Amino acid sequence: MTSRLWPEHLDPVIAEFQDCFDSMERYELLFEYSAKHPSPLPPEEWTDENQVHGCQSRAHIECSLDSSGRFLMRGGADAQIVQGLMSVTAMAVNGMKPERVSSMSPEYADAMGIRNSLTPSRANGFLNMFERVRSEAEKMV
Amino acid sequence: MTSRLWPEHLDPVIAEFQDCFDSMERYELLFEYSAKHPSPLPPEEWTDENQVHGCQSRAHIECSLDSSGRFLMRGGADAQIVQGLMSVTAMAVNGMKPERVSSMSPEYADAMGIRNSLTPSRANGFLNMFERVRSEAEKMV
Amino acid sequence: MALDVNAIRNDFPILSRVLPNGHPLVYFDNAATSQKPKCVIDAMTQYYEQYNSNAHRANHTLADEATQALESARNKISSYFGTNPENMIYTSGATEAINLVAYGWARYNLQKGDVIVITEMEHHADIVPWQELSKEKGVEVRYVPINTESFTLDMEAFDVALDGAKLVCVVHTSNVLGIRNPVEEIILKSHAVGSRVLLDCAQGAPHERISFDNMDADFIAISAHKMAGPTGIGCLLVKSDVMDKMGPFMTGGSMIRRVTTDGSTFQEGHAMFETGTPRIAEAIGWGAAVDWLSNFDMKEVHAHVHNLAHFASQEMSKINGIRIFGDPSRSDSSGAVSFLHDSIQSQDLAILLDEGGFAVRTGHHCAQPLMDALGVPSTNRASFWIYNTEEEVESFVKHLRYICDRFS
Amino acid sequence: MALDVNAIRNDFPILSRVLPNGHPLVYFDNAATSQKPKCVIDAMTQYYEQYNSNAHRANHTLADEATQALESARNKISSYFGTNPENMIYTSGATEAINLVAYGWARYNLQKGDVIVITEMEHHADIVPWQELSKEKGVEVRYVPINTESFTLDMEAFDVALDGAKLVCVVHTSNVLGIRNPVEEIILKSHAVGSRVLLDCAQGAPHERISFDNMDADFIAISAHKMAGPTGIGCLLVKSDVMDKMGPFMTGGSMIRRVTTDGSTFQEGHAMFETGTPRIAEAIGWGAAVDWLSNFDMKEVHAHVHNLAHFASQEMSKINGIRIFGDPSRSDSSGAVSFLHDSIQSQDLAILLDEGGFAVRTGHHCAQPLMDALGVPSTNRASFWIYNTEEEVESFVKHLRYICDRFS
Ligand SMILES: Cc1ncc(COP(=O)(O)O)c(C=O)c1O
Ligand SMILES: Cc1ncc(COP(=O)(O)O)c(C=O)c1O
Repeated sequence: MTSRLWPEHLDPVIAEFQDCFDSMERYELLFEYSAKHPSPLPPEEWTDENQVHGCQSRAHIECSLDSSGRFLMRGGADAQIVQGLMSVTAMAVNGMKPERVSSMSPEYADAMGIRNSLTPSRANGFLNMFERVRSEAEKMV
Repeated sequence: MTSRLWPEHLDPVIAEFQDCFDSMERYELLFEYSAKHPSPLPPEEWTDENQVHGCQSRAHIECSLDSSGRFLMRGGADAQIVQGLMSVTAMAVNGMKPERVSSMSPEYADAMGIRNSLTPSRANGFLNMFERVRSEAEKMV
Repeated sequence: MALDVNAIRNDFPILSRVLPNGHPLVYFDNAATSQKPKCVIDAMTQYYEQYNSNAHRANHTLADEATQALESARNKISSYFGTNPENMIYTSGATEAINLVAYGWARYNLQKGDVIVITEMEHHADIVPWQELSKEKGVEVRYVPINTESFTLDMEAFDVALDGAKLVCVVHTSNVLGIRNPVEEIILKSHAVGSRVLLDCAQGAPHERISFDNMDADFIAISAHKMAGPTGIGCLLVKSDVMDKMGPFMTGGSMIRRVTTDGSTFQEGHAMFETGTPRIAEAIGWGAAVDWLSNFDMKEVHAHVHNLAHFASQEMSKINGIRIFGDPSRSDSSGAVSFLHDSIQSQDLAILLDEGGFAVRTGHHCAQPLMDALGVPSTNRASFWIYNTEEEVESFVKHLRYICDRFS
Repeated sequence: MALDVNAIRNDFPILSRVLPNGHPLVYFDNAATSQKPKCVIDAMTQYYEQYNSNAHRANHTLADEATQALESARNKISSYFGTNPENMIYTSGATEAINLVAYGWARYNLQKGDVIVITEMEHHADIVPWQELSKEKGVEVRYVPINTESFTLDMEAFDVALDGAKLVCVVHTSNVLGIRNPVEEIILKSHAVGSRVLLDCAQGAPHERISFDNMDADFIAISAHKMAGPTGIGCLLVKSDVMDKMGPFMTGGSMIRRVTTDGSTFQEGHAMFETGTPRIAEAIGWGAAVDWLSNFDMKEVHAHVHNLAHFASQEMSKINGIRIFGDPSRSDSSGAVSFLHDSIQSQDLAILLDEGGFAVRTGHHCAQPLMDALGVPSTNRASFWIYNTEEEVESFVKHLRYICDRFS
């Protein structure tokens, strides 16, 4: 029994990225997604505690469970590319069971063609962000 | 009118060095000459003032005029190779008029085949020593 | 005679680099560090392959060759900077050079209540050491503000701040704004009130021939890596009478005269401040770099770089939303052009520029007080040097325009 | 499996050097600095030719590549020394590392009357910083003597000196005597009285695999250039709880969190102690050096070097007039063999050895208190490393015998 690497509802998002002609188009799409963040964390709520370290720009993440026990990741970044990545990540994980989030892998970014268009330390920044989400979920299990 | 590069009485000394088979033999000869220093400066008289800087080992030089107004260089070094060079230098300059010493050049060391068997900073050490003698002579003119 | 930039480019292996994204490298991050000509790289390789040895007390051939090369580098570099080897102390870079002034001079010569004047335009390397000294010694640190219209130092405020100053620390050329400060006037005025002057020439040295003895500054801090030299080396130039008043900073081998269990005596002059195994390869590399730079007239280099910066800023200003910090129209302005877009965040902009092969720096550039004065958290900065071309600038402006059109 | 010394020699371009006097180089000055394998030289060349850029805040490809290489070097080097990257602070070498302990730890943590224990065997780098601190802070410096028969530390005197100690500074392996100190015992005893321990491993690291976390020393100072790495870089290893008690030393860019005209806050951990543009090429070169060294079992390297030293000293002792300082028969003794001839002055002897192509060091080896204890002003020192051979030692002994016969 192999489980899916990302939730089904992410498929169209990934397809959209895969359809991009080049990295510029992908970045453009990330910019668009940054505006569609399903659960943004407004700058007023950015604190030292929720800051993700090792990103080039500021990035903050708050994770919680909603009333029905489902995962909710709120995120904010001052750079739109980072915010776009957060946005897609939130789309992926919001509403999942925390167990599921805690065992997720960041393959969707590969599938989107994003990770290998990032230079190594930007990719690291993304991984730090993803890892933060995963480990927060783990704590909730 | 060209003047000689070194006093006539140095010729046999130089010839002796030129006759050496190799640098080891030249060093051996320097060791011998170190023991023949015509006007050694004993360690008791080594002071900060008469120290020659820029030599690898300690070297001290005192210059004066003898009763008949002739140049006298006394020298001491803890290394015999340096002492040997001093010895030959003293043989060259002792008894000269200070004017003559002040305009002398260190060619005799080239002629002896010594300078190019010295590595650059040893050659510099020798030049520092020679320059000290020359400038002391200049002050006496 | 104009510079033959194409010939110059051939001296730099890295300039033919193609990035993983397929774009040829366009390197506009020269204020962070310059690229190195092949002769500099080769000089270091040759050292390591042919005569690597610890220097000083050279009783064997290799040690002697290494010592000669080290001292010959010192001679070349100090003479390039218009002074004697005795006035030059090797450091690991401009940062250590400034720390050396703080620890080796200020700590011994300043007292509680003494005034150090610095500017809002300084690099952190010329701010934090003084703040720390202030905590330790109770000296007062005064900041000369900049005029945020002209981006120049407020010289009236400088005149006021000078009252009672014992040390004035000013950046020769701002790494953010490209602005060259009126260092000649600053030196004259500071000396008139009996203050010593430290110039941070980390950016000045790659753009202007520093002539230490003529300039009459008391201290000058320089990094090799911004002027075609290797990483890990720089120097502090110090006037002789000022050096005589300095005390030891880092201690250990080489800087001593005699060590006993009862205490130690030290070397005099620059030797007192250089301890441990010297940065031999680095010194040799830097020596090769000044040899290389000596091929050019720095006035022409400055003119070339200034023209690129001026042209770039003019073209960039025409792009909607782009704002320039600094005044590249000033003929003494250097190659740094700081800018921001009013809606594309600086990190995003940098990534999108990199996507086209353009290397620019983004951030606070180690000048947060300046950022605070400008009212921004960071800028993008394109900075040009001797090997950059008008074509590169043109393609940069084109790509920037494209990004701004598409992403805002 | 024994070392394949011939294969190893092929990695070192310099070992095929023929000196101007026509003799092939025989390099026995390894305690001063080691030679560098081609892979180390190449790693630095590649950096300069392919991705030279200032590191950190990496918003373009080159900067990102340089940052990755720098951090990967930190990972490699710290893991080679058996610890985490967080416990390693880059310095310019062992000397700066020890000064960092003096300025960054002792200055903040020791008071008047506190005791620092060092030994008569220390290198000046591990003496003068403590003498200076003593002048500044009134701490007491105690010197543990050596037994001039066995050339080992007088451990009874050490036990006595330990009373009230707050810091014990000991050289792991003497650069003059080759003696390895009982550092395990020293660490245990020092910790038992609540003292911190600094080990000077400048000579230890090229001869023994340093395992920082296991050894349990509080500080370890290391230079890259003595272990196949480049000049200009080294490190201080520091235990985490000790690092937490350190305060800033040199200040400027990178080590800060926020700088304002009202004051500054600093990074935590090793980042607080690394300021200015990093030694990027040097770190990359050192990383390549530990990669190269990882090919070998350091126990075998030690055995090889020890055997050469032991063999050399045995043969040399047979020559009339030669006296050895140290005890190369001890199995933990390193590759340094200090000696003197009773009538040929040490400088003269060095020059005559150089005449045969043999590079040995001559002088006080930055250990004047040790020279005083030995009652000599200087020694000649042959020091061996991984690429030296028995044949080289044989021809050395032969030439030495010839000199002694002819010149005494
Ligand atoms: C035992 C010892 N400690 C410290 C040092 C100083 O090392 P460096 O000169 O690389 O700073 C050396 C090397 O000269 C040494 O042999
Ligand atoms: C103006 C200025 N001062 C000081 C520095 C510090 O130089 P380094 O990092 O080479 O020590 C820099 C470079 O970053 C600079 O631009």
